[in-house]
Amino acid sequence: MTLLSALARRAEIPVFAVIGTRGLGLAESLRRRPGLRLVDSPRHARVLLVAGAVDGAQKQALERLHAQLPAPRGTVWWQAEPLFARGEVVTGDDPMPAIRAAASADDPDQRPDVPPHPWQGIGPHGHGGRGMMGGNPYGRPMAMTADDIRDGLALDAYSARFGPFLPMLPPGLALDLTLQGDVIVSADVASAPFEQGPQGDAPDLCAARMLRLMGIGPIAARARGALLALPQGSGMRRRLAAWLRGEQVSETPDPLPAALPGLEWAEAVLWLASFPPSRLRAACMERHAA
Amino acid sequence: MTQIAMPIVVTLLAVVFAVAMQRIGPQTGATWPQRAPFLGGGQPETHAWQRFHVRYYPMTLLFIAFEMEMMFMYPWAVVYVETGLTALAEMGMFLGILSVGILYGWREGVFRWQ
Amino acid sequence: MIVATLALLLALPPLIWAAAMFDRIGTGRGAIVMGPIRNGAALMLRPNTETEAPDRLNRLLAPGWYLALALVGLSVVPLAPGIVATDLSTGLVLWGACEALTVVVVFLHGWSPNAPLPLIGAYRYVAIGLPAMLLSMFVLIGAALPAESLSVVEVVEAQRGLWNVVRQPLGLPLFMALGLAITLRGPFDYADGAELAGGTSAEESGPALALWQFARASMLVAFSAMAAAAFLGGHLGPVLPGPVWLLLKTLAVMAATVAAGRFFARMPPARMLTFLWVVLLPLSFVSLALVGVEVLE
Amino acid sequence: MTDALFLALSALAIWSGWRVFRVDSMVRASFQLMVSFIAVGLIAVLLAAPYIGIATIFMMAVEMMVMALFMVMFMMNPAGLNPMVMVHQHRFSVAAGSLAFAGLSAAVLLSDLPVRPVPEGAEVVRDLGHELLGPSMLIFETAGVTLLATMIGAVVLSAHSGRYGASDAGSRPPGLTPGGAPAGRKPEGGGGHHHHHHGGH
Repeated sequence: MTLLSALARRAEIPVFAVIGTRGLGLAESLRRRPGLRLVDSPRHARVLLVAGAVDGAQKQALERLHAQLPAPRGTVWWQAEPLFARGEVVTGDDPMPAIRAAASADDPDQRPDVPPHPWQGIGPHGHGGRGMMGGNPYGRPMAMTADDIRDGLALDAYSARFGPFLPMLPPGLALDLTLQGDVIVSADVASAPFEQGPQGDAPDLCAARMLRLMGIGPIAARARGALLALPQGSGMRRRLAAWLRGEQVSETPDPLPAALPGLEWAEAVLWLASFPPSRLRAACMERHAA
Repeated sequence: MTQIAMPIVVTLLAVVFAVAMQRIGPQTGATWPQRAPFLGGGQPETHAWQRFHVRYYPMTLLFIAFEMEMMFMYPWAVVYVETGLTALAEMGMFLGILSVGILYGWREGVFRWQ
Repeated sequence: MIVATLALLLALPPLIWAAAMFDRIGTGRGAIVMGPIRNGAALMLRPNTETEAPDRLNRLLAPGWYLALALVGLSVVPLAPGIVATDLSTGLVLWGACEALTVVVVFLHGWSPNAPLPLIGAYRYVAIGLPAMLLSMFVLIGAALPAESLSVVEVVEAQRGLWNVVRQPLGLPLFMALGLAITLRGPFDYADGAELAGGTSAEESGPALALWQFARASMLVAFSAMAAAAFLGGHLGPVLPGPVWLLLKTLAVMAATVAAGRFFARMPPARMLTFLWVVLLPLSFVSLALVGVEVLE
Repeated sequence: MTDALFLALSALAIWSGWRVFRVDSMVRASFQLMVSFIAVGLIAVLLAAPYIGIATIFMMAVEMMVMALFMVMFMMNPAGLNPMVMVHQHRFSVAAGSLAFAGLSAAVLLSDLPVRPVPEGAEVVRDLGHELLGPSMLIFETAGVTLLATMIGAVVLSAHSGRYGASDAGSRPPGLTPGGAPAGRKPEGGGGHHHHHHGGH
C-alpha cells in the first residue's frame, strides 16, 4: 500500500474538463501539459476543471457531472464564476497549482442522494418493478417500443438528454435525442453551444478536435488518409481538408433537428465536429429565436 | 489432458488475480447521483438496457454461414500439400461459391447499417 | 511445459510495461518509463464506481476473462525448440477461439454497466470484431499450409528455410488488422473510442479501469508473439538464443501495431464493415490463393 | 487426474446448462450456454478429439454471441430487470427433460460401446482432412452450396435494404431508358402486357 501511494503521488492528475464560454482554447492549451491528463469520462478523473464561464441554467447539469467523479474529488473554476461553494478559483492563466490543490480535496455530492424514482420496497419483489416491463425497477422505467425511421422494426427507443458537457459534442450543446440502436431517430436542441470567440474557430484547433474523434493526431493526418475515412457527400471531407490546409471554414449547418435524424452516432458526432463552434452556435440560436 | 491443463490453469490464475485486484481497493457505497449513467450532465429517461436495435443483423447471419465454412478449411489446410492440385481446385470451388454469397450480400446492402 | 508457463508469466509484466511505454512515446508528456506505473498505481487507489442496476458479476469478471484469453493465446507460442506451454496439435484453432471469445468479453464489458455509451460501444465492436476475425482465420490458414499442421510449433519449424513474411507478404498486414481489433486500438477501436468518451470503459474507474488497460496491453503482447511465431519465424534466428529472438520480434510487432494504430484514422462503423467484407476479406482470399500456388510449386 | 478433470468439466457443463433456465437476463442465459459448450469442447479434447473440441469452443463463442444479439433484440425485458420465469409449460418441460435424460443415460449405460483407444500420436486432423478430400468430397461440396443457399435465404428474409431501395416499398429496378418503365418482372396484378404468365419464373 505504501509503495502504491508513493508511486501514485507522482502520477499525472486525471482531469475532466467542462468547457464553458471561451473555455475551448483554455482547455486545449492543457492537452500537452506534463503533470496532468485530460480524460474523456468523469469516471476516470480526480479533478473537475471548469474552464470558462458556465451559465447558471446549467448548474444542475454541472452538479450531476460533479457527482459522477468517484470520491474523493476536487473542483477547479478557471476563469469561471463558481456555481457552487466548493473548489479552487483561478483567474489567471495557469491553473496547475489549483489543480494540484484540488487533487487532495474531497468535495461532497452537490445533489441529494435520492434515486431518479423511488423504488425500494415498492412492488411484488420490492425492487420497484411490476409484471414483465412495468414499474420503475431500481429507479427507472424500461424503454418501450416505437417506430423506426429506417428498417421498420419497432424496437425500443432510448430517449435521453446528451450534453451539455459531453466531450465529443461541441461544448455547451445539449441535445434531446431518441436513439434506436446507435441511429438517431429524433433530435431537439435543448441548449446551444457556448460562445467561443474567434480562437474557437481556429483551423488547427478545429482539425485537432475532429481528428481526435477519429483516433489520430494532426501529424498522422498530414498523409491525408484521414479524409478517406470520412463518409462522402456530407461536406465533412471538404471542411476537414480546409482546416488541414489552415483555412477558416464558414459554412453554417442545417438546423440540427432536421439534419441529425437518420445519422449513426459516429457520423453525427463527426458531422457536428466538422463545423466551427461559432457557426454551429448561430444555427442553433436562429432556431431558438424563431 | 496435458494439452489443456495450462490453458485452464492460466485462466483460473488470471480471473483470480483480476477479481482480487478489484477487491483490494477502497470499497465505498455509491450515492444515487454517482451511479447515474454518464451523459455529460444530461439524464436518461429509461434504463439503457433495452431491446437494442442492432443495425447489422443480416451481416451476422451471413457471418455464421461463413464461419461454418471455416471449420472445413482447417483440416483441408493440413492435407493440402499431400493432396496437391485436387485440394487447390476443391477449395477454389468452395471459396468461389461462398464469394457469390458475399457479392450478393454486398449488392443487397447488408454490409451497411440497416 | 511448466517451465514455459512460468517463463511466460514472468515475461508478461515487463512486456506489458513496454506496451504502455510505446503508447506514451510521442504524446509529448514525458515520463515514458515511470509514467505508466505511476498512473496505474494512482488508479489502483481510486474506488470502483457502481452504476444503476449493473450486471455486477459480469462487470467484475470481464477484465479477468480478457486477461485470461491473452494468456491462453500466448501459451500456444513456442519459446524455443521443444519449450511451449500448450503443445496442442490444433494451436491455431485455439488461438482463433481466443479471438472469438475476446469479442464476447468486450461485449460483456460494455453490456454490464447498464449505461448508454458503453452499450453502443459493445454493439459496434461486435459488428467489426466478428468479420475481422474471419480475416485472421484465412491468413493463419495460409501460415499453416507450408507447415502441413495446425500446431504453432510446426508452423515455426516450417519457417527454417524462409520466413512466412517473405513467402506470404499480405499475411502480416492483414493479421495486424485483427491485432488492432482485439487490442481495441486506433482504426479498429470501436469499443473504447473517443467518440463514445471511452465506450465500454466510460463507466469504469479505479482498479477495474486499470485492469482493463492491463488486459488490453497483455492482449497486445499475445497478439504480437503470435504474429512473430506465424510470420516472423518465432524463436528462429542466428547467433542469439531462441527466446531472445522471439522477444525481439514480439517487441518489433508491438511497436509496429502501436504505430499503425496511431497512423490510420477510424471510419464510421458502417463504412468499416463494408470495407472489411468487400476489400480486406477478398484480399485475404487472394493471399491464401497465392500461398496455395506457391506451396505447390 | 484426467478422470477428475473430466468430472469437473461435466459438472460445469451440467450446472451452467441448468443456469440457462434460472437466470433472468438474456445475455447471461446465452453466455451460460456458451460456458456449457466450452466445457463440452474441453471434454472432447480429453477424448483425443483436439480439433472437434477446440472448434466447438470457437463456433459456440461466435454463435452464442450472435444469439445474444437476437435475444436482446426481440425478447421483452431482455436484461431481466424485472424477475421472470424463463420456461414455459413448466410441467411438460420437466417431464420431457427427465425422460430424455433417463433415455439417453440408459442408452449410454446399456449399449455395448466399442473400446478402441486412439493410439498415442494419431493425427486425427490429418485423417479428417483426407476424409473430406476423399470419400466425403461430395458432402463437402454440397455443404458449400447449402451454405450459399443459407446466406441468400438469410439476406432475403432479413435485410430491409436492397439493390433498388427498401424491400417493403416494393423495391423495383430503374427503367432501361431514362424515365422509362421499371425493368424486370412486374408484381402480380400489376397490369401491362406481361399479365399472362407462361409457367415458370
